[in-house]
Formats: sequence, C-alpha cells, structure tokens
Amino acid sequence: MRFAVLVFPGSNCDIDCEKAIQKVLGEPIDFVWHTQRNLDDYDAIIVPGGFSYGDYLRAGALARFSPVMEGVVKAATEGKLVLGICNGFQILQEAGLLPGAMRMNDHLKFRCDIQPLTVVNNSLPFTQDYQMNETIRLPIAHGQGNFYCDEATHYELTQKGQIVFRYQGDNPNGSVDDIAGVCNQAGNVLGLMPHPERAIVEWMGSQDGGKMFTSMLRYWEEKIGAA
Amino acid sequence: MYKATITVRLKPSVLDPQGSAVKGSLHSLGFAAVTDVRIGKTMEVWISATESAEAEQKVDEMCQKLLANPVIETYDYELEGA
Amino acid sequence: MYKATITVRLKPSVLDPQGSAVKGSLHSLGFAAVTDVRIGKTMEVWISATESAEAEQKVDEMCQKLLANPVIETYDYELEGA
Amino acid sequence: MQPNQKSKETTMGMEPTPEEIRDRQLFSELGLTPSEYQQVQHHLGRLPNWTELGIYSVMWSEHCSYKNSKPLLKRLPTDGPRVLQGPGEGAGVIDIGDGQAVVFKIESHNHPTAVEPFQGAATGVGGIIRDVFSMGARPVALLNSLRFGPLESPRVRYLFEQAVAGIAHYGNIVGIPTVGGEVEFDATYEGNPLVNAMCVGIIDHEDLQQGVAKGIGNPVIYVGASTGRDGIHGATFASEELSDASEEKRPSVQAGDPFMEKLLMEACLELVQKEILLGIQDMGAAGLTCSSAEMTAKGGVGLDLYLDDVPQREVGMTPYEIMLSESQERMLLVVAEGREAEVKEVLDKWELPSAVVGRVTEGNRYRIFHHRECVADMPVNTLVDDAPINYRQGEEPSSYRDGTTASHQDLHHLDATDALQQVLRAPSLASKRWVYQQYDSMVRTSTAVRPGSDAAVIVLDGFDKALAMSVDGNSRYVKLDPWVGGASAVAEAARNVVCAGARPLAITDCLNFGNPEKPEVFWQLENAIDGMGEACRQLATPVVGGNVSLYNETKGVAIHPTPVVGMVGLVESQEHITTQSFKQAGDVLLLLGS
Ligand SMILES: Nc1ncnc2c1ncn2[C@@H]1O[C@H](COP(=O)(O)OP(=O)(O)O)[C@@H](O)[C@H]1O
Repeated sequence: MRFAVLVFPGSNCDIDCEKAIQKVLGEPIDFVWHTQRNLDDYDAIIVPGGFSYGDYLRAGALARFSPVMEGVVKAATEGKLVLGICNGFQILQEAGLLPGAMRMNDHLKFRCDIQPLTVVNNSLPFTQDYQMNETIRLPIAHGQGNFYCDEATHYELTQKGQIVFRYQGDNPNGSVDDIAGVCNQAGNVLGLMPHPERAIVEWMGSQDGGKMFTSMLRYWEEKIGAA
Repeated sequence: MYKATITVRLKPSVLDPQGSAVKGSLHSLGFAAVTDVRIGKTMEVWISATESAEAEQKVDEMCQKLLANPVIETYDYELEGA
Repeated sequence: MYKATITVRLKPSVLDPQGSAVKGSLHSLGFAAVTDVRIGKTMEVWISATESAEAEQKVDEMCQKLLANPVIETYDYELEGA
Repeated sequence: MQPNQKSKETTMGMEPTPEEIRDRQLFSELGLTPSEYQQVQHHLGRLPNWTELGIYSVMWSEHCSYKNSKPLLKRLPTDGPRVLQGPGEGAGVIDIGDGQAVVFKIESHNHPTAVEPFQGAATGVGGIIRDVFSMGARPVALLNSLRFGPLESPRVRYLFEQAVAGIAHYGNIVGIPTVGGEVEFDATYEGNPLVNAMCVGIIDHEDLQQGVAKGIGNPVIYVGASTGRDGIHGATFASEELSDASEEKRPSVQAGDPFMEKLLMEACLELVQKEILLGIQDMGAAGLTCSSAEMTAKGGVGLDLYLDDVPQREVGMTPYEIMLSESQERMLLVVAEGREAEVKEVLDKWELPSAVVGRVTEGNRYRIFHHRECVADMPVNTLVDDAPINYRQGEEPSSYRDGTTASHQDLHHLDATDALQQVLRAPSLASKRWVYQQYDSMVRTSTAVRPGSDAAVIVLDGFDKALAMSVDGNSRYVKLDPWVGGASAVAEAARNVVCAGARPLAITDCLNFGNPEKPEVFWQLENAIDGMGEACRQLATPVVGGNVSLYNETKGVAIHPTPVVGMVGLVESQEHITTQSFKQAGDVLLLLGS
C-alpha cells in the first residue's frame, strides 16, 4: 500500500505521519510537495497537521488552493483513502471534501493534551480495528478545533453515520455535539482533530493511534484481494 | 486604483466564542451596559483596475472564493477610488 | 440601545503577515491586480444607553482599555441607534 | 573613503550633521558617553555621521558587546571533553556520541515583553530558534522561564496571559515542541517581567555552521522577511531602564511571523544539507548591523553592503533605519561566488524573499552604500573587537553585611495545615498546567517526558539514547545570597536532569539583573556568576553559551537578581527515563540527600 503525506508550507506533522506509518505498517510512504498535481501513484493520502500558510485568514483556507489539492479531490472521488489530521482536517473542510467548518476553541486558547474519545463508527476503512464505542486516548493540539455545522447538516451526519469520533468527558474546544472527527458520505475521507500519529509507541502516552493505520492497510488488502 | 474594505462576519446563527469572551471581559471591566459583542474581520484590499465595475467584480469573486467561508461567514464590502 | 461598529487596524508600520499571506494567495489565484492587503478586526458592540453621547464615551473608553492595543493598533468606530 | 556627511530626511525629522552631533552632544541620545564618542572619532580619524554613530551605538551596547559583563563571564568554565563550541557563536555545541551533537542556548526578551507582551514574548522564541538553526542544527525542543508580578494585578494578568499566548503561538506554528519551563510570581517583577526562551537542537558534527564572512568577492545574501522600521534601537533599548518614555522612543514594536520562520528554518537546513553555505547568521539584536559586522570581523575581511538591494517593507527608509531595524525572521548567508543560483533555487522553493546585498572585500573596511553613495565607512574590528569594556567594582550591600536582607518572620505561630495550604495555593508553586496546555509539547513525536515532570525528555530518532532538559532559577535565594543562589540554580537544574534519568552535560544561562552601574547590583552579578561557575566546575557541566540582560529596573529599583540556568543531559538508554509521578500503591519511598 503506497502512502502519500502532503507537505504544504507550514506543515509540521508530515514527518510524524511518515514515522508512524513506517513504524506501524512498514509500508512505503512519500512526502509529496504541495505543487505536485498528480497523486495517481498512491493508494492513500494523508493531509498532515501543522499550520499550513500560518493558518492565516482561516485554518486551511490558503492551502486548499494548492495544486496538490486537485490530486486529493481526484483521489477522493476515486474512492481512495484520504485522511486529514488536525490542520489536514481543516484543509479538507475548506476544500469542501468534508462537512462543517472550524471556529476558534471556545476558551480561545490553544489546547494540547491527551484526550479520551469514543469511537462512534467502527465500520470505516479507518476504524474497523477499533471496537464500537471503544474509548481511546489520542493527543490533541489545536487552537481552532471547534467543529461547527448547522442543524440540518448535523442531522444528516448523525443519520448517515458520518460522526466518527466524539470527545469524552470535557469537550476541549466547544465543538457541536462533541464531534472530534467526521467522514464524507462515502466513508473514504476522514478528518479528525486528534493526532493518531502521536499515539504509536508506549512512551508517547498512548498507543491507540496505531489501529487507525492498521485498519487502513487491512481495508486496502481486502480490496486488492477481492479484485 | 481602488480600495475595497471587506467585512467578514460570522453568520448570526453561529456562536462567536471570541465575541462572548470579549463581552465577559467588558462586563468585568465595569461596562455592564454591553449586551452583545460579535467579532469579525475587516480586510482592506487595494486593486489596480481602470473602472469600478471591474474592481467590484474582482472583489466579489475573491470574497466568494477565498476571503469568506460560506459555511459560517457572510461578507459585504465598500469600494472607493484610492 | 446603540450599536457601535469598531474597526481595529494594525498601525501601518507594523508587520501584517496575515495580509501578506492573503495577498500571495490572491495572486496565485489569478488576482494579479491586488497590490496590497491589510487585515484587521471589526467588532460590533451593542450597548444600552439613553443617549448617543453616553454610548460614545463608553465605546471610546472600552476601545482604549481593552479592544485595541495602542502599541500596535489604531481604532475608529461608528455609532448608530439600534 | 569619505562617506556622505550631509543630513538626511527621516520620518522622525532631519538627521543631524556630524558637526551638529558634536556640538549638541547628540551622541548621548544614542546612549553613547562622551568618552565613547571620542573613541569613535579616534577610530575613524574624523567626525562620525549619524548612520555611523548609530552603528557604533548598537554594536557597543551591552546587548551586543557585553561591555559590563564580559570580564565576569570569563570566570565561567567553558571547556570540557564534549564541548565542540563554547560561547561565541549563535549557540553552544556538545558532543553526544554517534557523530551527533546537541546545540542549545537561552536568551531574554524582557523589555519587548514589557512593552507588548504577545509580540515581545513571541519574537523572543523566534530569535532563539534562529540562533540554533543558524548553527546548522534542527531545533527539537523549546523551554522558557517566566517571571511576572503577582497575579492579583489585572495588568500583570494581562501581561502574563499575553506572553504565554505569544510563546505558544510562535512555537506551535513553527512546529517545535515546547517541553518545559518555569514560572515564578513575585512583586519584584511587577514592572519588569522576565521572559527567557531556550531552544535545543540536534546536529551531525559535519553539518556545523559558522557565522563568518569569507572569500574575497563572495556574495552576502539576505533572506527572509523584508525590512521595516520595527524595533529600531531595540538593542540599546534592551540595555536601558524601562521608563514611560520607552514607548515613545520605539517607532514600533517588532512583530513576528512564525510562518516565515518555519520556511526560513526549513530552507536554511536544506542549504546546510546541500553543503552550500560558507557562513550563516541570524539578524537578531541590532539586525543587519550586528550580524554583518560580526561575520565580517570574524572572517578577518571587509564588507561592502548595498542597502538599495535590501528587501524593504516601507518606503523612504534611511540607511540608519535599514541598518538598525530589528525586523524579525531574517538571515544573512555567505556563499561562494557562482553558487547564487543554487541558493536561490532552494529559497524560491520555500517562497522566501532573498537578495544579494553585499560582497566580501579585502582589508577591514565595513562600508555601506545607499543610492550609489557611500554612507558609512568604518574599520570593522573597531565595531566588534574594540567595544569599550567597563571594569566595574562591586560593593557588598550593607543589608547583606548586617544580615537584614532576609526579613525573619516568626514561624512558630504558624499552623502547619494552614501553612501547607498556603504553600500549595501559591501561584509560583501551583501546577503550571494552565500554561503548558497552551504549548504543543508533542509535535515531532519525540517527547517522551512532557511538561509537568522534573525535566523533559526528547528521544532521538533511530537511537536508544535521549536528551533531558530543564530550566531553573530561584531569585529569592540569589537575593539572599548571590553566590549560593547562583550555585543552587545550577544544582537544581542538575537534579532535575538527573531525576529524568540523564547525566548532565552542560549549561546555558541567562543573567537577568539590574543596572550594573550600581555597585550592589554589580556585586550580585559577580557573586552569582562565581557561584554558578563553582557549581559548574563541581558538576563538570561547562557553560557553552548564554545571554546577559541588565538594566532590569523600574523607577530605579532593580529586580531580584535572576540568573536562569538551562541544562541539557544525556539519557543513555530509553530504559533509564524516569518521571516524577508515583507509580503504584505499595511502592517504597526513599529520601536521598541531606
Ligand atoms: N551569561 C552568559 N554565560 C555564558 N556565556 C554567555 C553569557 N552571556 C553571553 N554569553 C556568550 O557570549 C557570547 C556573546 O556573543 P554574541 O554574539 O554577542 O551573543 P548574542 O548573539 O547572544 O548577543 C555568546 O556566544 C554567548 O553565548
């Protein structure tokens, strides 16, 4: 399974994603510069965290016009896996690949912590190795993770199982319905504020992020096997 | 040369955490008469264009494409010769 | 009831990285005619006051005390009955 | 060469002519004494013009020349078997085996923070990061040491909240984890808060860079943010007491752009990997002046600078303003002639503005050209090496002699429970979670011990070893006894590093003191340095870099003497990493030491 990690000016977690994929899966992974349009060589695209274009204007707003986003849209349409983490989630929202928008955290401060989450949908390519309603702990680190969508959209997200993770306990940013991660209707594009790539080995404080990557690999292997 | 002053606001239905915080601060500073605060962005964009219709069309386009996020924001603008 | 629309801008000499980044993006989106972008804040504050002089004095005071940082920012405002 | 001696129009009015400067003693406005002005005349063999005098004034300020502290700093031990670079470059460098080294330094941004806390603290972080990557090292961790007045004061709360937010903003955006620090609240800092920032980086020995200009005819390349009128005179400002006039004096505060810093860091590290650079230095205090003059002097060469080619953010800037601007996120590079295109390719990829702004010349002249005219011409060594040194005398304060420094309270009447609660409630001792939750402490996925324990631990990719780091200081101890206080700051840092499972390697220090022209303040400085030096000798942890921040006073009253020690230690194996928390019921508690 070939992974691409996108690199925008201001991406910070690109290397962390690479390290995580190598450690957990050992699959090939390339850094792809934001000016490259074509992502046809890859089976999965990771849009990493960080501060693309300094988060100026709105988080993700400037990055979403990068040439590489053409490739991301194409990959998403073709049913390839697209995973947006933190800033990557914001970029995918700005690009219209995921619903909703982010506001500043309700307490107006950046928040870094290890946060308990509930897995709300474990039938996705990204979550199949988790248990339904399992509690997992993943690091969060963001200032604009306050997920917003209007009521109609929220209803739809609920109905279609697009809410994938919810914050447990104290909501760290004020997001609607404690939403921490959502997917598109087809289920092949996932965005989440927490950082699975930061929860891989014991000394990180949690190892719960690994299953997201093993889920993705299993999904791909089964798909290849079936083809 | 034209100057567009663009105001981008959160939609009224969207809760504004920054506005609430500022309201709270104003209250604790003794400004009890403040009943609501909403915070938005103001952007001044200078454009070289020969006529105002041309400038206006451009400003409108850049607001729709980039400067405002229609999911949570609205915009309006004023244009003046500069 | 009055509504004050306060505009807070960075002083012209203060670096506005956000404005520069947005300008860069507008250029790469094809808006080559944009020569400069500066980004500030707009705040709408609703105040209960019986007359405009009173409201004005309050707005002025809250701008000075809290809403603008005089070291790097300037402000102006408009007041209207609401 | 006789530079243009006519006056120039500036935003602030007309620049004075050399004669006016002499006749009206205007050098004192730049912080130069009559005797220093005489020395400048002597070095030039003529009257200096306003630009030249401005350059001398910043180069000879305490901040750049250490004119008050240099004789004392010489007393610190700076050598050791692992020291690859001691004081004198952007940051200290310590060998950690396997061909790798750790690069680190601490620096103050006290005065800017007092004026504009968010930007002041943020740009302090930016400056120390540049110090580390200008050595060629990849920054891997940030720490900070904060001292503010009592939180009961709304003004202090504002300053503190904004400073923390500024530090978080900058470090988070650049993508370097902020893994540790310390916070103390005390009335002594009410008008003069302290913000000291430390950065730690990792490097392979062969990648080590120097801030030097060499190779006659080689181009000097400017890269990064364009130059504006920000923070002109910041360096002299940092060496003066704070007064109400300070805000007036400052045309405008430096504002930081952490996004630009991130691009600058990646681009510079890419140039290091490509082995293109002959010299690299960041434009920190005193901007283009200090960086270019130091590189030139170190290289034993001369330099021609062409100010028209310097990227500028504002129109109509004078040579004085361009040379003294403290706009942030700017670097100066020297490469071999002919390699400009290769450099440009990398800088363009990172979308960074850059320009060739000068050439290395033979001899020792430091010349500046503006609008095709020579506007300054000085022997560069007189700027850097001939800065006047003040040999001051300390004097033991009488309160110390009669033992009244400490106000002895009768402790017998205290109820133990009550006392404990008071101690636990004290903001200086309470959990600092509110602060460090705002810092991304985990980005780069190498933080094995996060903030909240004794020292932070960063693992090194591909190795079993790790680095422990801590910043410490206790100003009340230093106030009571500068020697003991200085020594105990080093000892505390060492204990913290050891408690994380590491062997202490070396320290960097930031000396935050009052006005050294006062004999008691100088005495504090002298004794604190001696105490630190002795502790460093005993622990075999040399001092490989640091920073001095003097004139920390408000209305003539000095802060408590506050040396802050940043220490780095080596954890040999990840199995040795230990943390502060109790692990499980039934474990045995042991008390070690006296
Ligand atoms: N408190 C200190 N202890 C040890 N060394 C110091 C201290 N303060 C400054 N130094 C060293 O003196 C040198 C002065 O060089 P300089 O280039 O002027 O430093 P800076 O860039 O910090 O202004 C620096 O290398 C610094 O590490």
